[in-house]
Amino acid sequence: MKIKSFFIITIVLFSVWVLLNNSYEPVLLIIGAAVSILIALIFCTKCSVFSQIKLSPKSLFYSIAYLFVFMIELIKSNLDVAIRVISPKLPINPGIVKVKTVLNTELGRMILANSITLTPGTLSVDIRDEYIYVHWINVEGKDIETATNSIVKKFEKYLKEIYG
Amino acid sequence: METLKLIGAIIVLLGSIFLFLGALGLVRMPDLFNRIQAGTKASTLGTMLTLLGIILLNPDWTGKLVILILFVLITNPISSHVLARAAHFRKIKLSDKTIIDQLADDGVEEKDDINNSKE
Amino acid sequence: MIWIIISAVLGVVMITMSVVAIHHKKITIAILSAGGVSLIASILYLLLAAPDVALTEAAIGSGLTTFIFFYVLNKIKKHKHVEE
Amino acid sequence: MQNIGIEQISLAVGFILLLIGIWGMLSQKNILKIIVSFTIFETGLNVILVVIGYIRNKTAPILDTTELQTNTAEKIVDPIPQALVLTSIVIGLGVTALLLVYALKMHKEKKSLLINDYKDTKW
Amino acid sequence: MVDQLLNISAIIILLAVLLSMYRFLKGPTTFDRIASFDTMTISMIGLIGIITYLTERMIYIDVAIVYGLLSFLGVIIISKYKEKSL
Amino acid sequence: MLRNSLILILILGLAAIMLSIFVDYTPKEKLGPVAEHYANNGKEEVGAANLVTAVVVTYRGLDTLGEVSILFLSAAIIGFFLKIRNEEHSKNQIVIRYSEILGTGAKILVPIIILLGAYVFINGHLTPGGGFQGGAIIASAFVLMLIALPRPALNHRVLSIIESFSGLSYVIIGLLGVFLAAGFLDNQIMSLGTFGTILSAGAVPVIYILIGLKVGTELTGIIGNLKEIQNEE
Repeated sequence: MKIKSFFIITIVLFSVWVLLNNSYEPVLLIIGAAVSILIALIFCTKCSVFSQIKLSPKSLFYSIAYLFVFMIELIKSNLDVAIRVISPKLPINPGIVKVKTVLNTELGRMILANSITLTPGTLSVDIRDEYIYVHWINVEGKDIETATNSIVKKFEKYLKEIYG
Repeated sequence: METLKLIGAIIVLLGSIFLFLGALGLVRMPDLFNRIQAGTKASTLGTMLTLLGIILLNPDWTGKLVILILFVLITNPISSHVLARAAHFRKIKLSDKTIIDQLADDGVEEKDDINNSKE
Repeated sequence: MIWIIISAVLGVVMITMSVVAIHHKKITIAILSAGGVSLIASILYLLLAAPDVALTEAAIGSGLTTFIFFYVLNKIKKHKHVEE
Repeated sequence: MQNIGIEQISLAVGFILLLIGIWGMLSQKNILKIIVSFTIFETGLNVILVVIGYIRNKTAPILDTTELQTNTAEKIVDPIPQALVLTSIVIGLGVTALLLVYALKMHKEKKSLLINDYKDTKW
Repeated sequence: MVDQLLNISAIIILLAVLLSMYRFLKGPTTFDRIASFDTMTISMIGLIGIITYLTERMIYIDVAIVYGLLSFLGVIIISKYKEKSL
Repeated sequence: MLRNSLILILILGLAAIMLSIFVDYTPKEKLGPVAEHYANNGKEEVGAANLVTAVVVTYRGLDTLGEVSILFLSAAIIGFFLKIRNEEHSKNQIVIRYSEILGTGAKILVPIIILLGAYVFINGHLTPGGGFQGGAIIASAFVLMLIALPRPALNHRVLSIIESFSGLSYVIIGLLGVFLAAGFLDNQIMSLGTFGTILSAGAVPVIYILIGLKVGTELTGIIGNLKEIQNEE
């Protein structure tokens, strides 16, 4: 498990290095590999965050699908905000509701919370055990099931496949 | 080539309009949480679109701009989450239109730092 | 022309923020505004063709100075709380 | 004044920041506010120093394109004030940190942040 | 044409900065000011991008990356201070 | 009231002086002689694409050594001020409201930020930035770690070992310049390499890496000391 985490973090750091330098000279690649391995050795001997990713073709497919769903939601959310801001009457109906999630890995929960923050009219305020508290700009239902169905479900089916 | 540049410039313009709408939302919304919502969403998409347009304008700079876009995409929601959490902890008044606040009903949970370390 | 407009707006924002930094009652806002003055100054350096200085001002002048301010302020506030 | 450029505007901004910083340092009573004014003073000073090295229509002294590597002196701004300002910012951080820790110590002794309460060395 | 569009975008971003500045001056609570500070700095990253294109120096993007990092950390640290858990 | 009006008079006087300077200000048309020498010969003499780096590390290298020692001195004085009563390390920890999202974000971001700092000081002779900026970015990564994670520990021994090692190496490289090249801190003790690639400019990248490590550990030490006193009493 540790070796997998170390491997993934080295790959991530190395790709960040290559993107930053924007060139493929062998000297640069060697220095980048050395620096990435050094940082991964010093700072990530204990971290388990990256070992939660499932490496399989299916999860890759789901990640790409998730990215598309997320982009569409992000653009919808911005149009929504734009309409609300421009309209003179400010049609808002805010409240803080509680939703339930079945994800139990740290990385998956963070990505879920970030996605909730960037989708139409919702902002994750707090996260406790399996509940996420969400500030909703236009509350449609006060009980947990309704809120969960309309806020979380659309992302969760993808994230469950990727992070378990 | 010229059409690509024109498309890039239009995307930059679109991004700047979203940034402007975000700032407008910041001014017009009635309470803090709605302001944070408007500010975060619009400024994230606005910055992403602006940088995307610059990638189209000059494809040589792709690497650093992609890093910057990913960075904004990760950090901006986190910072607004932390801000909203701190504001709720300090009991900032929600606007009068608010109909429900389940977090306040569940009470403040004082967590000690020892229990939470999963390592 | 565009450069003059950008630098003039940035200058106005900087001066307003520095006045806020000095005359606001809350010390938190004062420190935040001082950090903001530094951050905007770094864009001004960029316009003045000094990217090295801009990077230094963003990383050191705005970043670390603000962090040290907040750590010290937090310690002072806690001390006061114990006293009361 | 038809040839007004960003250097004049930046110089004016630098001078105004300098004056605001001096005003704050002299008129404020709270010691943390005095340190905040000090950082603003420093920012204004750095802006003025950078403006001194600026030459209109020339670019940053970093020769990363081949076009800049011939006839360099006609294409770049002055690098020396920039190097000095870099030094000044770093030392400013050290001085600010020292001032703050000193303020922390004083607060521990006197239980007050107001400068009027520190009367020991006044004569 | 491209340059004119970019100039207009830069001016719109400056208007956004001024609007956030209004909220910064007026905002009733400290948190409103922090939120407006956040929006202001994020908008400035877009401004740096436009400046980079107009001056055609790629190296300025480094400044934008560091800028984004520092504004994020500033917001985090002041929120944590207000939350009394620094 | 009298005091305020005196200050006002002082400010007005200074403003008058500055106004006269401002009116007389004429923008520069061309570089001064020293800067012109640096601009035309810097490429052959130093080999660094970033001329500001060339001035900071080589032409004005002694000033940089002084700057690093001032920073070291201030870090040491701060440590001395704060560490004086560290023996009776009382155990009433403050309650930290741990946020899971921020914690996970910090775990992802800290290595990337440290890599960014390393990039800034390794490429100091080609792109903007250098040792001081890279060190400050690394210190910011530690700030994020200290804020976000529940119980981080800084190992001050390792920090001081890295700091002393890099400071010592910096001075030794400077002295090598006296024996192998033209003078103290001369960078031609190694070959200059091809202009504009990462292995160019002789000893400049090495010096900047050492400065980066030293400044990073010093600033991290200051932040760590400030963090530790939060838990006392």
